[in-house]
Amino acid sequence: MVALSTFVQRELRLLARQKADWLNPVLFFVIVLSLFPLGVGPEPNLLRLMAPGIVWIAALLSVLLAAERLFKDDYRNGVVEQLVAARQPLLSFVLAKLFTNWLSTGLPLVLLSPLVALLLSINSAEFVAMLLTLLLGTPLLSLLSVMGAALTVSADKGGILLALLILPLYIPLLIFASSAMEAAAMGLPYHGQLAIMLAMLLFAMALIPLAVISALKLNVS
Amino acid sequence: MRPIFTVVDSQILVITPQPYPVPTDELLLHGAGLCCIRQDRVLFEQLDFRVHAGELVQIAGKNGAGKSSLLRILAALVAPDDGSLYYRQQPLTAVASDYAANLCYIGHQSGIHEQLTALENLSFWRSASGIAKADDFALLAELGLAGLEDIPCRMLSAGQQRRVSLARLWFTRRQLWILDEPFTALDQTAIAMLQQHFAEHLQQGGAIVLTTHQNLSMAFTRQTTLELAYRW
Amino acid sequence: MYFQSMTEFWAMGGYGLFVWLSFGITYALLAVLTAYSHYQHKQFKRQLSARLAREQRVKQYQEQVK
Amino acid sequence: MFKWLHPYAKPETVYRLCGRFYPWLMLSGVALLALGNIWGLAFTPPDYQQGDSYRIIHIHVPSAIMSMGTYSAMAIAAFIALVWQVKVAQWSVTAIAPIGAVYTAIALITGMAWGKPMWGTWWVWDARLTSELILLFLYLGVIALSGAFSDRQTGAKAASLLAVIGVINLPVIHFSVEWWNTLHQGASITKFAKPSIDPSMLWPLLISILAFKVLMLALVCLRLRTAILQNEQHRPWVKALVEE
Repeated sequence: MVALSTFVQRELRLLARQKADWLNPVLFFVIVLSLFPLGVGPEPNLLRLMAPGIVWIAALLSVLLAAERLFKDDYRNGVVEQLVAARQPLLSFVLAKLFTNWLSTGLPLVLLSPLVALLLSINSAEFVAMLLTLLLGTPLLSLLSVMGAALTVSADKGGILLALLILPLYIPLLIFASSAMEAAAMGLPYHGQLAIMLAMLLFAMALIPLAVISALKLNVS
Repeated sequence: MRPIFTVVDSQILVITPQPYPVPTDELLLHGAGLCCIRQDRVLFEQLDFRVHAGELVQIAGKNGAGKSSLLRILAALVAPDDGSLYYRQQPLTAVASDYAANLCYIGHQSGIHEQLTALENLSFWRSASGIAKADDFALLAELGLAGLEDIPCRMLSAGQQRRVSLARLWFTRRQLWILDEPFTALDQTAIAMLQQHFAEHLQQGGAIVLTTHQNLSMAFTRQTTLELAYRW
Repeated sequence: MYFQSMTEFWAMGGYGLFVWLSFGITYALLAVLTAYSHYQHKQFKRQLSARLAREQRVKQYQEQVK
Repeated sequence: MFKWLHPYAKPETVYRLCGRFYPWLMLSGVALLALGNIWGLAFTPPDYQQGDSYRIIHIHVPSAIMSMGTYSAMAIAAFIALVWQVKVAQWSVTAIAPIGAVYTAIALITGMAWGKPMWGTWWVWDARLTSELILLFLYLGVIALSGAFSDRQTGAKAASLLAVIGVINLPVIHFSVEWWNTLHQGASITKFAKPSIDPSMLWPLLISILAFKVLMLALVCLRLRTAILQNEQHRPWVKALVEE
């Protein structure tokens, strides 16, 4: 493995220099969340009922927003191409991208969850469930969106295409995450849902980096 | 087959290229019957291509003749539509990792991230090619970039960016260099310096494949020119 | 034939709209897909022969110039 | 392992084989569909619960089964394309995807038309309908991705990769939707029951399923021929073919 740390360092440095890349999606998440009460009315019970769906759909959209640009710069300036030619460093590059993508978009969502709980009048039991599902779910979300971004990096039209690719793959995560939050709201155990989410995450962690590598390879060919 | 240029992770501070084995005429890369089809055009077909150790191969031709496409095939980025490649007499697909470990490919795009400084870009490529940290200030100064080391590369001119990109050639220990338009945007002194460096690399048994529009101003001991015709 | 008359057959026991809608749309979609695939095939052959003719003209022109 | 397939994987051979099979497949597909549907529509007794509306089964079930079957066929082609780099397999992925999308659309529309008299609304978030909808998204993703690149070859490769990823995910999606459905709606919705079907109804249904399968093969032959021509347009045999 070629020095993973230097790759991570490079990505972090880039994030520090291009703050809009990760601040905008986080801001977008908060905006979407605050738009929902304006749309459906500020009734606390209604909001609490809808919270799981709202949180997870907003999370999906903001992560997709961040993922779209993930490989664009490095594709345009030839870094991807030259790393593919060099073969060996490609895995480190992909892992660094995945890790920093979660760090810059998934982690802020986890950190913002107390704010979400306030906005959507969620009680403490549900909040814990939301925190846990976000912790387990956002890495999976990052993995999926990075894969979509890698598949479409040389495509003529990005945006909507990325959403279309990711959407069906994202559905199991949406179902189990929101069901865990609903179970928590009703005072039921939700270990089962968390276990399934963990299983999906581990499965994705094993396979998706390989899919990303082959996606990058075919995009430079 | 064991690669001759193994990457050694040592703590050297000054770049001392490892002495290459005795320069030989060993056939490094051989393409037989290569064919490339892009979009709806046959760029070339039945192309035979040989690169020996110590040889510089210049690929010339008009825009759109398929120079870059040929380089991308040679760099194993794209599979040829027909024909096959051999690295040291072995099919490339069988020894792909060995080949990649002995190859330095710099494409049409520089591989320089504009938000990073010259130093950061260089140290990225250093670790990507598995080489220990060294004094990049000296190297950049040698390339005429003194005082520009820690400025984001987007502030540099096109020629300066190209120099940062090519600085990799001064520390890489790969035997085969594949360079797409290395002279673009460079001024006369930089071109001369680069050619001087090419000569040193060839002397040590390295091999270079490059595309360029202009003729090389320096004469190399072993130089081949391949002219690609534009085809309809 | 299970039905007593043609009218009864078309009525489908009161479900005529849904039954014939489904069957109609199915046949229409299959027909459109088949026709479109045929059209694509023909269209491509036309394009290709046009391109070959164009290349022929270029060759002729180049030979005249020589 | 696939060595014996290689001579047949030559594009020109595949093109000729497809051309030879296509008319027969198409004719027998149409004949089987006519036979199965007329039998099912006119010569079987109505269901004692659903009346004559159940006759939609003769296209809904075949299209639903074959929408899944087509996806697995596409995924197998994609797998072969990725692992053995067989170009014909790559092109067949892009040729198959629209057929699967049309089958899925048929399954969805007929499901809705069946649901209206049964449930009183056109759309219910029933497990099978929802799965079909997601399957449609998967197909649309493959189609959109294959057309999103300026280079046709890249598009075909990307579509193959996506098809393989999709088929790995399909069981997960299917079971999660099923689970979600039982969680939220329980037994309040009567799903499409799987009744112990009377043999008199079963035969026309089986014939219709076969008809959809044969039609799929016919359409694959037709579309693959176009794809082969598009990708091989520089080969002498294609030029000779067009010029004759």
